[in-house]
Amino acid sequence: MSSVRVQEEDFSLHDEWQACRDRLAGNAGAVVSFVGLVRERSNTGNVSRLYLEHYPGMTETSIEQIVVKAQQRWSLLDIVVIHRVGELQPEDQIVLVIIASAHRADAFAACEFVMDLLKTEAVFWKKETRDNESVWIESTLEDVSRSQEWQE
Amino acid sequence: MSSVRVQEEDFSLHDEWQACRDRLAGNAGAVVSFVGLVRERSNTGNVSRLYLEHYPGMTETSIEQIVVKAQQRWSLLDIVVIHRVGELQPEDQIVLVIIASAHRADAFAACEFVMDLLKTEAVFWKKETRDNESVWIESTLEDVSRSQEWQE
Amino acid sequence: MRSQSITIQVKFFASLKESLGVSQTNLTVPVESTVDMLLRKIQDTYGKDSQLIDISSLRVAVNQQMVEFDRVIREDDEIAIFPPITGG
Amino acid sequence: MRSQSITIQVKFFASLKESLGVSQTNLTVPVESTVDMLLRKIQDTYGKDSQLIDISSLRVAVNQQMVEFDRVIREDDEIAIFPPITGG
Repeated sequence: MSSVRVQEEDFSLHDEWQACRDRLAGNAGAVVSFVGLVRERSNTGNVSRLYLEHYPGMTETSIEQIVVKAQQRWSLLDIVVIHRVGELQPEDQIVLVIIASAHRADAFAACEFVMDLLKTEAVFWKKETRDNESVWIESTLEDVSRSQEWQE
Repeated sequence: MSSVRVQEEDFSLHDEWQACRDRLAGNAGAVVSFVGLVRERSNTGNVSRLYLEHYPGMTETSIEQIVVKAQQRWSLLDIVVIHRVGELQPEDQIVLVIIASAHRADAFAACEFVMDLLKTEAVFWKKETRDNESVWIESTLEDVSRSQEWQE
Repeated sequence: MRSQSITIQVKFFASLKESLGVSQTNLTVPVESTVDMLLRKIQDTYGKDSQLIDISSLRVAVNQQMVEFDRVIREDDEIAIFPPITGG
Repeated sequence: MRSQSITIQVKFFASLKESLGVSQTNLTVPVESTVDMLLRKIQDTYGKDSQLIDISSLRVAVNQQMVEFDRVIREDDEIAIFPPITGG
């Protein structure tokens, strides 16, 4: 089972976790959740706003492809990915990943994998407003190298 | 910041996550949560009940020591560990770990580390009732080897 | 020579959309044009008085799949042009 | 010779508690007794008609810290005896 959503609205870890738990039978032993928050400080200054642009359709497909890769690699019972777009502020929730599996090693590895690939392969463009200047940002080298580690 | 609790009552990921988020300033970029559930099936049969015994005081200390090890090893903003004891059923929540950090790699690694050490170093004894037979169980070799991997 | 040309709709995203000032446009190109030819047409149309369109820095998706610049485009293709994605 | 003995409270957990049928007890042992001597005393007291108490399989905590069996025990020590922990 999997669910991928790209939306402007905020999400609720509680609602998604509850829905996930309702779908799970007694097989699940582990549920790993990741919530990404907008940080106040980036490498280059204080962030006052973050704008995420996406390509409706292609963005969802790019995330679904990441989900399929995770499902092929680990034994997973459920995956939920919600990614927000549009205008965000520091402390806002930006991304949610929930992964359920029988054993915790699968859920941990898959959740980290999904996050690493979201950072490099998901179709988004980000613009940061720092110190009153807006800049379109690029993937960090660290993100690219974390993503490449999974390809060995 | 850290909070360790051992309790019979169920916990709410939502409430703990909300409390954690309220404590965090704009520094946190990543919050990784783990919820462990009682599985219906173990390696040896169908589980109908799980009983967890603890040593009040020593159990909390053993968990706090794991938390300190994680804090020494990674850059963490907040850790919450709640472990249930007493009679549990399949599908019940048994353990919650929430870890917040600036960058996701720290929260993922620390959350997996805390879970691996909880499985081997936390002071609990477990009794499973499978197919109407109650048995005190021992640490699995897999748990021990996962925990030892962190010692390299 | 109408039958020798096709009109295609092109979407722009992110910094490219901002530079061009449009999110999508219709362009007429010869049949059997490649992505590369389309990019040059866009550069001719929009880039005259700006250095903002550096073709080599752009990425192109046809029907929501990333393609190389030698890809031939058809009238009903969904074409999108954008800077490299920066991820979530 | 009362001053040569101490009375200590001992807690039992898990399968050991079940085997013994008690969760804690008071035991009188000579001063300067070690954990090992205490374990033998427990075996003498409870283990007569059962093979359930295998000393080598037990773990001992004094004041909530795991100790070796040569540890000397004092009157105000909090002593707990249990099978190996199985983790959370």
